[in-house]
Amino acid sequence: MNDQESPLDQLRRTAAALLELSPSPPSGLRLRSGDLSVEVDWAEPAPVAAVGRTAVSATVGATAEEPAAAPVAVRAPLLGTFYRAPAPEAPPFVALGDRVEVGQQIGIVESMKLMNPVESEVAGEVVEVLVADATAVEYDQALLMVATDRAGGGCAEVFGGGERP
Amino acid sequence: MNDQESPLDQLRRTAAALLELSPSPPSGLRLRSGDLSVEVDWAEPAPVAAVGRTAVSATVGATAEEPAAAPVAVRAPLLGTFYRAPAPEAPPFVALGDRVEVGQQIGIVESMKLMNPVESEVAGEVVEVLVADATAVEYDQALLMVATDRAGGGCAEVFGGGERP
Amino acid sequence: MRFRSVLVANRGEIAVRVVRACRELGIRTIAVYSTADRDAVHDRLGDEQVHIGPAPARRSYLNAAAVIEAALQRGAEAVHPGYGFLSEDPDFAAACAENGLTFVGPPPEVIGRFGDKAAARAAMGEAGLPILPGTGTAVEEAEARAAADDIGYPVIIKAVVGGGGRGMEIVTGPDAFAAAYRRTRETARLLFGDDRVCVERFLTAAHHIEVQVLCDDHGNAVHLGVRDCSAQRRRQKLVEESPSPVVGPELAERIAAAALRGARAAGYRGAGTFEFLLDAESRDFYFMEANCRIQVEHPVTEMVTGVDLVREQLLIAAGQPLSMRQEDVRPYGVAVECRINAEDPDRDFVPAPGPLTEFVPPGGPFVRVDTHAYPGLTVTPHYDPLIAKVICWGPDRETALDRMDRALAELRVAGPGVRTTTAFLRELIAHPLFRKGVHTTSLVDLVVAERRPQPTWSTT
Amino acid sequence: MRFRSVLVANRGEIAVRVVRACRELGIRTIAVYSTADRDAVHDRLGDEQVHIGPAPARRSYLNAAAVIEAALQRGAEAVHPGYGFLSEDPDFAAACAENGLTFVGPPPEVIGRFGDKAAARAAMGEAGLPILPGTGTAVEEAEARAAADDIGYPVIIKAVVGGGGRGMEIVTGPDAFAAAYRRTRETARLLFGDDRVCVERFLTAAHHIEVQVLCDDHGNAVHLGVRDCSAQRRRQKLVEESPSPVVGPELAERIAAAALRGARAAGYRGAGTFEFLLDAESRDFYFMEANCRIQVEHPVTEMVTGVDLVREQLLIAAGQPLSMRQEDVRPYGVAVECRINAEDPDRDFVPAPGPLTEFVPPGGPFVRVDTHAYPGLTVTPHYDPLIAKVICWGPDRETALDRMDRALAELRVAGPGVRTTTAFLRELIAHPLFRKGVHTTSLVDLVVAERRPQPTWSTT
Repeated sequence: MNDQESPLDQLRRTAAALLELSPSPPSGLRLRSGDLSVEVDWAEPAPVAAVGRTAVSATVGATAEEPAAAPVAVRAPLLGTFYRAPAPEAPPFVALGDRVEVGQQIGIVESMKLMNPVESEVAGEVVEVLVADATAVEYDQALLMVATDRAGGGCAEVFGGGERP
Repeated sequence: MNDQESPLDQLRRTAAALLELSPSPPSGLRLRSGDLSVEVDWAEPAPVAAVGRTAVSATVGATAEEPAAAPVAVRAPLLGTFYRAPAPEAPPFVALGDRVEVGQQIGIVESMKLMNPVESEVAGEVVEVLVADATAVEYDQALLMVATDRAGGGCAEVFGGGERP
Repeated sequence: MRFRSVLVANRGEIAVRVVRACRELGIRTIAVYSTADRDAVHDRLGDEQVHIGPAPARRSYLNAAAVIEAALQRGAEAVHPGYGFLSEDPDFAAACAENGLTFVGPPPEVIGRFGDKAAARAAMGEAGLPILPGTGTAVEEAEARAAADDIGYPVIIKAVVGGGGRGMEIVTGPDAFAAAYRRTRETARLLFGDDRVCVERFLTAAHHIEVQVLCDDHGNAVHLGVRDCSAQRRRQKLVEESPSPVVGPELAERIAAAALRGARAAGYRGAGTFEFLLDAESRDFYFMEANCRIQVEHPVTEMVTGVDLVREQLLIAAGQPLSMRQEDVRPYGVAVECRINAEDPDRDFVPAPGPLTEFVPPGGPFVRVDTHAYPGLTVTPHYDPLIAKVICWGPDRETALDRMDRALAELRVAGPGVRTTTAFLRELIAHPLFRKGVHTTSLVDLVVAERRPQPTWSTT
Repeated sequence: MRFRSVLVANRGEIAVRVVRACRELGIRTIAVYSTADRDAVHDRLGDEQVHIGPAPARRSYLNAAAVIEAALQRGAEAVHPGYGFLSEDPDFAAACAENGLTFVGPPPEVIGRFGDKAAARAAMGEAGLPILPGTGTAVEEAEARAAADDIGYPVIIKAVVGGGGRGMEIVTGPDAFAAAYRRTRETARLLFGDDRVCVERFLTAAHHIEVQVLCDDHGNAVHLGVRDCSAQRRRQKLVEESPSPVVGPELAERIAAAALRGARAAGYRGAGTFEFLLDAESRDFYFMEANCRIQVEHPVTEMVTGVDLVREQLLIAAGQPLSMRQEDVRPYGVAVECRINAEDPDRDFVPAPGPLTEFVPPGGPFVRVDTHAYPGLTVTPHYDPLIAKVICWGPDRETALDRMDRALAELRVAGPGVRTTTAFLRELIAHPLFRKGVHTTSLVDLVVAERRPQPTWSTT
């Protein structure tokens, strides 16, 4: 063994070795460094736990292997009715495949008869439109997905965005 | 065993060995290094069951290294008052350091004015006397500890003795 | 005078119930447990715990010697037997007395007298209680046949020492009598090692009505109204309520008066229940048996009367007079109890115990939950499958039932292999016959038959 | 007529309470939640859930526009505001009406009238309710001084727009008046941007007595007896009970009659509470304020009367007449409520929220628990620290308190960083003054002072 090897490297090397112990792909993977520690899960774990764990490992995986950014959601700034276009007949603010810039209006949320513009907080390409025109939306509901230029967006999405305390 | 080997490598090697104990692929695997420790889960375990399994694998690990048997408890067959000697003045049935055989009487439990002999289920040396003469004991309470000749005893102790369902 | 310490010779929800009453009276409690319950022992079951034996009840909870030895060892002054197990064993009650322990229940001879169902009915008949026309005691075929003829069919032939719905057969006409008589004796011999049988009238449509009584050592005896336990499956009660939806105040008074007459005649002491069958057609009622213990369904009576029955048991056993006179008992509203069992209604109510990964009881206004369960408890297969009782009160029956449906919907019980009767109970209390309150003891079989099996992964 | 759907504009235990009442009435419920509560949303809070805003209350639970938009979006017919948040905001009540939603509470103008404490007292004084001698409205120094002299010391100087115990000062004699007057105005200006102050008599020893009233749209008004909320810390109630141990039936009747007179004069509708101070020496009582909402402590009234107050609120708002007349209200026994807060009594009641790794509520006879908590819930620091209410009933006060002590001992709440007031409450209700029932509003400070801080790793 090489003494120069960092704790994290040891952990990663060990984990890699452990993965070979089972044919099936892992469902969870935890390394630690305080006192070392490696954890691997295969098959389906408890539903609740699964969500959290998969999400995290996903992030680790993402940043480590492929630096390409996960799409980011543009979310409703308030509860109300979402409109994709400035007027019934008008073309939508943005369509699938369009490029959006930070601060660009992508829609309107009407609440108590007030029209509130919805602006993108990221720049990139619209890869998915999640809400149809004139649909009721909740606060923080994802309206459309943008493949951002910056990897940073990936984390925001993984952690669900919004103002989760 | 190679002293240079890192704790983590030892753990991994042990885990690999443990995995051979079961044909089915593992569902979970935890190593640690503070005080060592290996945990393997197979299939989807019920949360409760998991604990039990861990305990077992831990012991398996233990017995693997040092085959010396853990002392076994001789337990009260019923609730009542425990007497170490046949009569107030008489010497105790067995004393610390004595050797006991399977079926040998080691004491009496009095219940509802009936005297019930307590016999050892194992053979070996009395290494600890846990209950003083004329003491109230519960069902299944450990009375004294015997260092058995057979390692088998270890398991009985691991599983807590008694008639745990 | 109050006891300083009481040993609770039981387990599960009723042990918790007794401990609660003791704590509210400042009484120290000693719990006993078997190896099967070792991991389930917690301080709701007692201030001290004693391991009295292995899982099989006969070597632990039914082991009179171990229970009494434990009581003596821990310095208990009294023993509360709960229900089931040793609660109606006259020898145990006597052994407690011989060892200087107060048995919280009737005198041994009273327990013994009511233990022999046939003798009990005869005695209550003499005391003036209405009893079903029948031979009362064992009869040979010819005599039995004659009895059946003048009782009038249908009749039921049953083992004198029988119980729990086994060793009995209903005969609808003379032609079927002889064969049924011989079958029943044979069954009785196999089941109970005693082939004596008796014959009595069989009621095709009946309501199960019972009266809660309290009697002290000072000649006071009061009743706390009637309970209706007609929702039964194989004589196991599933839903109980007080008062009865089919018994008006006047009839309730007459049934209660009969129960008190019987209690006085028998020299009863403590809390007891007198069970009657009410003929759905003729509205005649007949004494069936008396239970010399606290009942599983006692909370419905507590919720309509405000009387703590277990507290009264403890005070009565300590020699105190009743805390109320008959005129102080003023039932208000309607209370309903549902028994949550770890059973699978979709597989003929087979026991479905296991570890509880989730247990969240219902709560809020006029809802009571009696349970020993908590998240992490493993429900053992060794004993009765009752894991919780949900009791709801309302000013009227409809409100109480709406509340019960809400409460059952709130209850969360889940764990690997665990099923409960919750969903079935919601269907049962929603059934038109039950809602109307006109159901008889045959309702549950009807609902079971009507029911389409459905997978229930959890009761939520 | 009943509502088909109700939006519950609140969170926590009171949201659960309202949903329970709705479900028992067959009403569909819509819950609203903030981002802080996103992980705590479950179906006990509503059949549907709507995310209305971020953690800060002003942008979610206090955001009238979002709440109304949510109600319209989900087709709610009515909005139940619970307590706190928007429950006493006349503009919100008006906005509901403008948007075709029924606000479950009094008319906006009534809420507005009682919102101005000084104006409310003047109005109630005119209606014939006794009020504390005082200037009522704002006064300049000279006039205030003169008023103080003929009211007689001690007097209290307080901000007209103040509340929550801030912006007020007690003056024990003439010499201290001038300085105190100026200090209070200055404080009021800083705290409320309004430096108007008034002067009134200060009661050195008083009991907090309040009356629960129900009024419908058909001219019916009943009271459901009095509650005693004298166990307060900094005007936050910790323990409430009904009836009051210091108020006999005759006095209770007089206070209740005063409350009803006030309710009628104000054109009140729905469930309301009229608060009075009872002078511990003179036994005179004075109207303090009226709360136009359901109160945290409403369950004690429910347990002694059998009336479901939230149900009545919903029926009244739907235009139905009261389900009872005054003579139908027959309180029985004594009920006590303890508020379990996630606070650390050993560190001056600093909030101690966090994830609940363990939550096991008490249960059994005559115990009620209202809570939104369950194992796994994370108690958020964003809102009020109330995690559960434990309510116990008994035929008499001693039994109710013995039961409460038993219930609090059963309650299990644990989690990293989590502390609760449970242990403190047990000490409080065990205090001789409380047990005797002679405690005044100063009891809690006394107990806090007497108390030796002790580490409480969990409340068990």
